[in-house]
Amino acid sequence: MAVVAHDSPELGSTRVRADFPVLERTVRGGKPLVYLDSGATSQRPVCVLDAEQEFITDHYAAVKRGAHQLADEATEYYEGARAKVAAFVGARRPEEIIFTAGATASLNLVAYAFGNATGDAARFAVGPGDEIVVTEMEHHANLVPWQELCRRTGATLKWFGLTDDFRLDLSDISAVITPRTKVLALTGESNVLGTLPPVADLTAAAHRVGALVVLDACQSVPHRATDFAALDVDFAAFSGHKMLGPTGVGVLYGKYELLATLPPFLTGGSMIEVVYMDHSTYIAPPARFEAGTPPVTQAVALGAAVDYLTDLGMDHVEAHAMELTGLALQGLSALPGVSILGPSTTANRGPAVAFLVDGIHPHDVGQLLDDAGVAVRVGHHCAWPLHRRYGVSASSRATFGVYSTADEVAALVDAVAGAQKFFAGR
Amino acid sequence: MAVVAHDSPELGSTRVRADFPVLERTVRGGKPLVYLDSGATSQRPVCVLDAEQEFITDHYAAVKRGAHQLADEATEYYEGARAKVAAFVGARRPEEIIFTAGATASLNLVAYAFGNATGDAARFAVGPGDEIVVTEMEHHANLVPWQELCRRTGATLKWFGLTDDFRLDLSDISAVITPRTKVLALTGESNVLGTLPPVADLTAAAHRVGALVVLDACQSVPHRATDFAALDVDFAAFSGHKMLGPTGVGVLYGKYELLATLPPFLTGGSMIEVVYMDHSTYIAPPARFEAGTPPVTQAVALGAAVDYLTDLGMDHVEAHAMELTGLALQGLSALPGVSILGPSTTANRGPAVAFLVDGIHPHDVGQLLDDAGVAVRVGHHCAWPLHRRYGVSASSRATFGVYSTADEVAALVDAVAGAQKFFAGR
Amino acid sequence: MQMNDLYAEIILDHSRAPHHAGLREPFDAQTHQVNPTCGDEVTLRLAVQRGDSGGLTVQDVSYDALGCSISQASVSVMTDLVIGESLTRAQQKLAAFEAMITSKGADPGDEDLLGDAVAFAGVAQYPNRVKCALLGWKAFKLAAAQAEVSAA
Amino acid sequence: MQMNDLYAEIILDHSRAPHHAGLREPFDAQTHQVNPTCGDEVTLRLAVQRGDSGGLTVQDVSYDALGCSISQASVSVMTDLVIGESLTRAQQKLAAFEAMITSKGADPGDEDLLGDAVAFAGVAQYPNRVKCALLGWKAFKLAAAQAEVSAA
Ligand SMILES: Cc1ncc(COP(=O)(O)O)c(C=O)c1O
Ligand SMILES: Cc1ncc(COP(=O)(O)O)c(C=O)c1O
Repeated sequence: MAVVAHDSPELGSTRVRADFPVLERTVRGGKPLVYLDSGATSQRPVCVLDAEQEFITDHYAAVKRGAHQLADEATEYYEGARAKVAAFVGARRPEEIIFTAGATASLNLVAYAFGNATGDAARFAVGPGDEIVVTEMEHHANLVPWQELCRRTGATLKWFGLTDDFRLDLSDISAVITPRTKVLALTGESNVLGTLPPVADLTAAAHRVGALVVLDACQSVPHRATDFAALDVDFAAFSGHKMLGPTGVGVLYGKYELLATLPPFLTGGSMIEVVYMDHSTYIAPPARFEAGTPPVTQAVALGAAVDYLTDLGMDHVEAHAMELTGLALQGLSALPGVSILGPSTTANRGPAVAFLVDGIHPHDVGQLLDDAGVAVRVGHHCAWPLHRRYGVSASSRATFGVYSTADEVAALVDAVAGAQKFFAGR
Repeated sequence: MAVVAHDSPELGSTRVRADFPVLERTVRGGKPLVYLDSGATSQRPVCVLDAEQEFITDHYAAVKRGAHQLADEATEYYEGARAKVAAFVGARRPEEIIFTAGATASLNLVAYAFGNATGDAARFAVGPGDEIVVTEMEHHANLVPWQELCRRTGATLKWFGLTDDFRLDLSDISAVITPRTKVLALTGESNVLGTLPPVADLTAAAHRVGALVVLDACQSVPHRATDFAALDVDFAAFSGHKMLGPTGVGVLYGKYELLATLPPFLTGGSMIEVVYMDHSTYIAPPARFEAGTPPVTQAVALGAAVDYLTDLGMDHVEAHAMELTGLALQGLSALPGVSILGPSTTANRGPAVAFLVDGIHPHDVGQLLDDAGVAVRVGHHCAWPLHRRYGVSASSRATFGVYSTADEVAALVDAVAGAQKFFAGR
Repeated sequence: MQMNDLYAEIILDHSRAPHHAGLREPFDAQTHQVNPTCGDEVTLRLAVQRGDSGGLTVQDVSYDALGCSISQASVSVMTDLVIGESLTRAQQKLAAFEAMITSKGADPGDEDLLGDAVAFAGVAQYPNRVKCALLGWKAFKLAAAQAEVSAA
Repeated sequence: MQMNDLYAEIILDHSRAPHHAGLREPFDAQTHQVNPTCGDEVTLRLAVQRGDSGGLTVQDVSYDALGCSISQASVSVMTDLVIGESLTRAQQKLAAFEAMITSKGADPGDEDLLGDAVAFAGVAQYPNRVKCALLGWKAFKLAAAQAEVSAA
């Protein structure tokens, strides 16, 4: 688990910000950049860039395959990164961590591997009569792969709806999770509402009916201490680029005893046991799920990002994010005509602050914010059904990183007020 | 196409080598590193590292989604990289280039997408009675995905065997490629033998029976000017990390008119048109095939690698690789007890030099070479059926990069002779 | 550039009181376009008429649009420009608009051809708004192609 | 380290003239192991006997192995060490060998327990050779487990 470094620099401080050179940039004619889009992708600290670069210029080679010193060294770095990530998210052993191309790839891996299940792996198979349960607040990455799995197999997709106060609607839980449920796929934290579903309770409920639980942990791992083993989820997915690491790498966590019988998804080199022209057999996890040349340097850089976060202390990281969230919720709610798309207090919620401005389309809000140097995201944030549920097609969203500051939240609130004034005055 | 820079530095020169800091390393107690494993993965020049780093520290944000300046800039870099790669391999338009996690991911994309084909996309569908043709010299990445597609769909896998002189056995071509053939998947260049199959002829033969052609271009793109449109293949796959670019990024090339109706493979964000809880529709290529956050910084770095190769001049790159190949073939064949696994002259062949040493297992050869500082690969090189065909379970393989030198080839030959002496003398 | 230029008065006027809004009958072609990133949508109907010279004329364009001010204003301005024109001339205007909008600022737009629509020239500076400005025009482009095919 | 240490005389001797090679009958368990990276393979048979004290004893280990000198020598040395021993003691040796080989050099190996097999200590310095040295031992480990289950 995350070790709290008691002399760690204050989050959002000049010292921390100095680690992220892009924050010194100006945009739109000299305005200081106010980067409030870390929930889409975070910036990378210099130490992560340096770790990757040092690896490349000193130790890089093909992993797992070579018979030379450089290959041994590269493999050691790569497996070292696996161990770091395993410790960071509470895996019981490094082999429970599979490096993928990203969270989307991780979730597709699970869905396709279930679709490939036969014989020994029959417990993962789904078909007509079986049900897969998701929620109405899922990111498309944890919805569409399950729609497609249902299309391919004849299984039925069901979902938990949302309440007017932006929570999961669990009123009919026993009608949703039933003995037919084979899979419960849900987010650990809505990337729009910020809402935290009761993952442990739902996991227990799913396990009671023998279903497997797949957690989309993309939004939670970057800013909250994580212990997948304690949570008891069966699989979990997250991305490097949202947690101060690089693009091109993600993780699938899986309980080893499940991974041990899960069929492969991508096939090719380094995941085979024996290959004949007409058939092949496959080796044990994690290698079985890492076909081809893995994202080696990106995994090493992700290991460095995990070190950086651990040094900051994950409880500091969370506290900082929630402090900024509180300020943003307060500041934005105080503006007449602005409403929060999500819980309006920090209770049981994470740091994604989506909002609507009466009479101004989110894209126009975003444009005015951008003109003030404030970078937010606008649109449906890959959660279209969620937006439809609340009768809107889009929202604006501010999200925070370890480098974000209270002043930046104030700049956001000012810029929203400025946008209102701009459109009202013309 | 590649522009020849007439004042480009000589390949393998000190000036070129200075671009690759790892080459200054020593291994095994002070021996200079002789890196002859570029066919597994190449080293990255400083300018590629710098391009990626500059992008990250100045312009990084989520692509395609943001409403702010940084996002616009990042998108421009990302799409700029696509255009560079498109020009480098002779695509008719940038939209024929899909960024993936690597060649293995690209080949799996095609195989799974074919498996997903129904309705409008029926021309891609395969099933019982249909045949998929591969070759006995395929890398596992272009064999196992097709075995799995056959397993899932009931299609039949057929293949071209190999001749005793290390060429494709085309003697019964009309029995292999028949009106039942739906797909011909073949390598552009064997990563073991070096053999170049007659891709254009086989492509024409496959097209005559209405089959689609999938080219594994992993080994050819890094060291030969490429024009997929002229070659007329339908799809082609290659990896960034073998062509001076980063791990974590690969490419699938596809003719646009085919991509336009090919069903998606990975699903999630950024590839959808509209998402409802119970179904979704998908947008046009290339985005349809780039679900989730793509390998943005890696694509940008790959663009820089393409620039670097183009500056060197792809015909220089090829000539250099073939010169070293000639020297290696000569030097190794001249050693009693050493035989080449592949054509023994440079005619109609690329630069992978696999060899066998009488009485010494390749792994032991590799060990002694490593001890001399010479890094080669040993094993089946992800081409197990090929090795079985020639009655061996493994071989040693030397491969060359733009930074490799004739002196390094000489060091290889000396080290092999040294290994023979070592084992003979004990 | 200034926000006052991007959101020129003419654009805000159109977005607040769009011309020819609503879906009307009769129509010869109907299309639906979405902007997958931001969820904006437009449903557009086109009614054409065979003129004396044998060519098609745009009789009416009606639409239902959901989106930002740029996309709303853009479809509204477009209806002013194409209704009553020959389909050929309408398509010329379409091409000129698209060229201007995707020129990254190099093409200020031909005012003779595009009239009020040159006010959108500023959008070219904002790559992520280009698709907003083109949403309705794309819907028209497809509808025109449909109408031509059915009339042929 | 020197190649002369890695390829100690005892290792080269065993690899050139492996002890107990070939597949023999009768046997109580048979296993097959491959090293997926380099294609090395071993098929191993184990014959056990119920001793007076009631425990199992390794009566014979026979094998067919394809691989590098390290893997060949390692299975050969192993047969010397385990044939005639109680299964329990054989398994102790197995564990000691595995510990030595995966110790990255920290564990020189217990010569009393491992005899000639301590010559493999040098392999621990070469991560990519560890699996070569363990191939035959893994096959034995699985065979022993099978024999125990069937004898139970
Ligand atoms: C909740 C959630 N799930 C999944 C994803 C997909 O992650 P990626 O795009 O890195 O694959 C994201 C990020 O976009 C997310 O926020
Ligand atoms: C011919 C060939 N095909 C496919 C691959 C797989 O490429 P990657 O491992 O980058 O996915 C390789 C490289 O290992 C190769 O040499």
